[in-house]
Amino acid sequence: MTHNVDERPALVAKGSGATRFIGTLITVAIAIIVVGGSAWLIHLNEPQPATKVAQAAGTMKTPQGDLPHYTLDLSVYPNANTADCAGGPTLGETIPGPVSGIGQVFAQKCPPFWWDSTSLELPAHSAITITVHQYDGSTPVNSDYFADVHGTIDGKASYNGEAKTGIKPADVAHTFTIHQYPQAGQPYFFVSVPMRAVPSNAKPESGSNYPKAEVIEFTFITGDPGSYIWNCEDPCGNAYQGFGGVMMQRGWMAGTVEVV
Amino acid sequence: MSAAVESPRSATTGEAVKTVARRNRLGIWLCIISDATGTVALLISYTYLWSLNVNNQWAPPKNAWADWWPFWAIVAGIVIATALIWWGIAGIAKGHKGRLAGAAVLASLILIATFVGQIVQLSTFPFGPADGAYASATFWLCLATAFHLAMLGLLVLAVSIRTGKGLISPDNHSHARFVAMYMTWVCISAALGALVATTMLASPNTQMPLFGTFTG
Amino acid sequence: MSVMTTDIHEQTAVPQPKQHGKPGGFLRHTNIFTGVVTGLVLAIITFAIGSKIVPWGNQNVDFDQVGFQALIGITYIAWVIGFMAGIGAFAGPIRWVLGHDLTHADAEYMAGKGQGRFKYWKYTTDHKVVGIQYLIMTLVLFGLGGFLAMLIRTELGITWAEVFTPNFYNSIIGTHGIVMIIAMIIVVAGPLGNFIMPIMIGARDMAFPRLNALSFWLLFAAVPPLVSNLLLGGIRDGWTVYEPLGSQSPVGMIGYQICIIVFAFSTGIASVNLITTAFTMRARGMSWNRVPIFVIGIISAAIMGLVWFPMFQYSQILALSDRMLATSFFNPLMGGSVWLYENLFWLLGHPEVYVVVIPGTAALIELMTVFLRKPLFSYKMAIAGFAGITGISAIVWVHHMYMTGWAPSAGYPFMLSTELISIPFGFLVLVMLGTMWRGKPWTRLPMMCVYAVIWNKIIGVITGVYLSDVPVDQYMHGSMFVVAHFHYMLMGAGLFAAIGAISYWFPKMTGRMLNERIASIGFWVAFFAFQLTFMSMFVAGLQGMPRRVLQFDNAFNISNWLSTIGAYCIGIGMVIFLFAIITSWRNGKPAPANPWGAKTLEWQTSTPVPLENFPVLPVVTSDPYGYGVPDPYDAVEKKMSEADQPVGAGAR
Amino acid sequence: MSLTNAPETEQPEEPTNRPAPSYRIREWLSRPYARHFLVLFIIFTVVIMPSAWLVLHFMNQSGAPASAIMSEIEKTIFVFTFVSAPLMAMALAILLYSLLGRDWGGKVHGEEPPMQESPAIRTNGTAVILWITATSLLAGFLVIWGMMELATITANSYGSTAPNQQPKDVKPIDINVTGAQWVWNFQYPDQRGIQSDTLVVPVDTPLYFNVTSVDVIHSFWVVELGIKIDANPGAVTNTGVTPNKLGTFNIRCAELCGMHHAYMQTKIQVVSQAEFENWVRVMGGEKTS
Repeated sequence: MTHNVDERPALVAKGSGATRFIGTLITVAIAIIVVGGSAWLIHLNEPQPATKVAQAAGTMKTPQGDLPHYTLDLSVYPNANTADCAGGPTLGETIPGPVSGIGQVFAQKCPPFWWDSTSLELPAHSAITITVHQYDGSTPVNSDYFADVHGTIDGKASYNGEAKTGIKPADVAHTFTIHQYPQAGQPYFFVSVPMRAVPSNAKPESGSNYPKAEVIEFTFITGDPGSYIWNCEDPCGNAYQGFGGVMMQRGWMAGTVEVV
Repeated sequence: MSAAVESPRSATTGEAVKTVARRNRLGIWLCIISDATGTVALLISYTYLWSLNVNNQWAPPKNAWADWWPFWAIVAGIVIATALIWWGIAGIAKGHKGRLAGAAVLASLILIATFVGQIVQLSTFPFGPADGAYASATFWLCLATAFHLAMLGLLVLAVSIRTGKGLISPDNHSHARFVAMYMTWVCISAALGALVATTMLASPNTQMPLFGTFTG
Repeated sequence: MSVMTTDIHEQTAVPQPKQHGKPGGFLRHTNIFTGVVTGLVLAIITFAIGSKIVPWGNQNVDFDQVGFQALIGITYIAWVIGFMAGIGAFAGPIRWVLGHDLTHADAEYMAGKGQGRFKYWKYTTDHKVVGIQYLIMTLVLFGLGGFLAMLIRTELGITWAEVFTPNFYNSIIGTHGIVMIIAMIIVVAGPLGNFIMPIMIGARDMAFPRLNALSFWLLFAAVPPLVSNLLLGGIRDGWTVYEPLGSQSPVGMIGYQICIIVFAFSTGIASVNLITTAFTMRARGMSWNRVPIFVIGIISAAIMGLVWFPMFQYSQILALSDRMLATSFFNPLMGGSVWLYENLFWLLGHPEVYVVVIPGTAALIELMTVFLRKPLFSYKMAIAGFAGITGISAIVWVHHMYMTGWAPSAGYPFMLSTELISIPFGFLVLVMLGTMWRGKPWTRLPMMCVYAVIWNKIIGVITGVYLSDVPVDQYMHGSMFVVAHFHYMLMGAGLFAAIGAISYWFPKMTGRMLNERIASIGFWVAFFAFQLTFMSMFVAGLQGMPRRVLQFDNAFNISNWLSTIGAYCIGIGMVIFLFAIITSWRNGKPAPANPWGAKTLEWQTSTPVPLENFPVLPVVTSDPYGYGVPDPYDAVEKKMSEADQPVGAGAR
Repeated sequence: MSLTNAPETEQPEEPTNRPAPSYRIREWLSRPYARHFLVLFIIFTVVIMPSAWLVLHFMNQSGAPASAIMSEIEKTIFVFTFVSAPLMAMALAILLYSLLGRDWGGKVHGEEPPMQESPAIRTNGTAVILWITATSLLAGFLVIWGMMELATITANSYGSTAPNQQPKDVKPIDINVTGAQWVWNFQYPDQRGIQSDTLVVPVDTPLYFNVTSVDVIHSFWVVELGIKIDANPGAVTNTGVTPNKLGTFNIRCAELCGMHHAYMQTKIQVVSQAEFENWVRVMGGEKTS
């Protein structure tokens, strides 16, 4: 019977209680270091766009009386093709791709759409005027609600100088929508302004990769300090309903708003 | 034990082949059960989407439904092959091996033809897989059948080879039986698929609200 | 109780088929390294060729385009096929088709004869080797899942800032969930079901040794795609990847789907193997009323897994085809339905919970008789309990969908079925309590696990009763309360039971005694920290905190801080336990054949277990629960029933 | 004389002429282990019962119930906790008794299996029957209670009936809720179809919600009102409630819906009828420019 051949070496006990105890402590220490270290590395590895602070511009007469006035300039660029990446405008190698941070294997060097920053800082209890230069074409919105202007002073925004309460859903390129942060204490805050698209047949201006920009300007009033987020509500990404990729990415079509 | 000595023994484990055969039959039954759940999952998907007609997108564009006869032609192919194998098994049980070998070769030819037919049907649908829920569900019913056919081709080929080598012999032909059992199940599965795909066409539900709205 | 007879089979008597080459044939040249190399090479070639022919456009512009999805998916499939080919999984079927049947020498080589430790790296069919491989795999998966859990609690504990971006946070909750689910499914049925169960029923090996190896190596091939999702954008949708949100995720999602599809094959094969073994390979004399209860538990878990896993598998196959072929099963714009996904998912999803809990419970019932020196209380009730759970588990899945608005009136019947399943579950509780009734425990670590698990299970079941009730679920659904509840069931009742079972059979599996001093420290730290963590998570849920959020109201801060502290302590405890396992495995005290004085068959053979388990096959003459002495009170009662009968009559 | 001898256990199983049940119960109660167990059982029950109030306390931290539905839910949770307390107490009593039962002198601690063996109780018909009846009765009670509650809530929330034929005579306000990633949007079809990002509703008026989504699955959850329903793309789901308390409450998304799921939050203001009409006028005025 060749069945019960024991193929293992003879077993002997090794190690004392003390060594085991020390070994336990060392193992725990190693585990803590591994977890904490990797958490910290991942945290560092997830770039956030540089914060953009609103500039003071005197005071402004508003329905709520005279308030300190601040301005903020933003730009939205259309699809960047490889040529742009090579030597185009200051498009962001620093900007995370649709797969950011630890998952950067397929991160894009060039953003399809681009705001010069998405981390905004606004002063509290003041009138904020945001001016957006919009170079991008249109994608119809999923919900017409976001083709209207909400939350600005008298509910209007100016498109190339003419004040409107909204634009045609088919003309929307992106929207700038600030909304709530899950903090019951802080004041509710909702601003949504659609960005009108440049005409689909627009030619690039000379010396630039982009056609003439649509200039959207709107003013709203901030309340008490608090943390908010904003994102684009226009399905300008990819995958199902256009909300994949860049739409799900801070630094691209979403960001944070700090009212300080 | 004495009884076990006369009956042939398995070369690998030395147990009586009867014991091994009983064991394997249970295994095959369990595999069939598991496979059946998969088929049921596909049928659920088909009938569920058919009954909901979400966003009025069940029907393919221009109501171009698939022809009914290719489904049943494929089912017929599998049924004939299965019948052949059973016939061969009945033969080998009586002792002549040639019948099973011949039947298996013939059946494998039929199965290959059926497989080709399945591929042709898949590639000649009047719609693409992206044209609505009916298209998707039908494509997957056919893909499942194609997968089954490929596997059956292999199994039947094995039966013919092993019979030729005398490994499937009158007193040890359980493997052929297992293959036949599985083929019988595949017949049922393919027939069920063909049944829904050819009878449940236009969706009964026309009241679904349009996507993102509150009215039909 | 069993006696050894001299029923041996004479291998040499059997006429052998022609021996093709050396014993083992092709498998002599394959091992895990050839498998990994072949898999990677094939995957890389596929990606290189595919990226030439598949039109997936300019990645910079359109990242999630269908063609690119298909390319990634095909690459993953190539990895799986290449790995299985490289490790020699296809050798068996091909030999069968060509009629080159295995000789006894082949079988013995494939069972790892004379290969020393190297057999653990090969396509080895011996059930003991597969059991050890499963054990290692389980430990690795628990390490990964626990690591992700620590990251999650870190994010939730640091309430004043975002440690991770929302996308990465969503990815780690999803990956943590599915990794832990897979680990919990295999933790008992894999190592112990493969290693212990065949010995327990007196068999020489599993029914289908090659399928046994196949099931493990399929699992091995399925894990890398899952883990790689973190590098490809992650699965940002929780472990129940509800469509269509799943279709918005980057290509990392494909890794998840491939993993589930392959893992479902692995589970189905393993279930077929376990059921067939338990039904057809029991030792002579082991009739159904003498089978150890652990075997019954494994059978019922295997049945549920076998019957229901294809539903989950197809939910992922169809979701994958939505990505790769742009079909529209789950895309409501094109006629798909989100409820279809939820139904297919939960048709497995709920039985899966019992697949996790049942084997551990059965193992505890098995071992508590040993440590209480007491027969199993009401064996028939235990069997009825397992059977009832196996049956009813098929018709309760909708209680995960009360709030989806799918057929609101379905709440009534499924509330009924969900409450009904608590009755067979109660049978098992009765068996455990009855066995414990008036028993004096031998307080070794496995027995302590029994107490811990019963405590956790009580809380899990009671909170489960809340959630099974539609009105209450209307408040609790999707809140942290649910998270705490299923952690009490899966971790508190499942994982701690697995710890008990593994530490009970550790001597038989490794040939060494577990260092119980260190292991107990780890165990108790983990247990009490577990209470802190999930009790405070219950509180957060009751306060109205939704699950899967990374920022939340200040009102929930305190409970989350406590929960995070507890989670860290769980981690520390588990690490200590792991350390005890590893050191004891390397150089623990050599174990005697039967350290616990147990009566089941696996303890009757020598340690370490020889190649074919038993030099001679045992014959069973009674069930393995013959512990204990006659109850003295029975004597008193009998005496009373004769002597004091008049008194009893006069009392009326 | 030979009262306590082993041979009695070998006597034929079926005991002739059993004594009266009452007597057997008294005899059982006279056994020490039975008494100890009962004491532990009662202690644990008394200790566990109050947890019912604890649960309610935590639930009310998010705000007291603001609708009949939420009150019903809290009542259900309270009752369930109360009912399950004895069960938990019994299990814990048995656990603790068996832990205390071991002799702490300690050969049971040792490496070797203990010599002393426990009573070989294979089964006990009385215990089994009692247990099955008890658990079945408990489960039956839970099912019946749950179904009655569900019926009440369905009636309160109009979930099953269309707005035009609803039980109460007050005309309910129809509200179309649309979930988009990651913002809620509310439309009042009866109030000239005005739209808003927050929900403003009058008190003591039945509300009827039609809920849908334009992209992925969301879940419409008003914590204090105790209503929750998924917003499914391609389908319309219904729920309803009658708020009976003024105040401002949270609307949260309870189904993971992508990156900003945690931030998909807005508020519902329950105001007086007059304020509501005023608000409608203001919103409508903006709309008609």
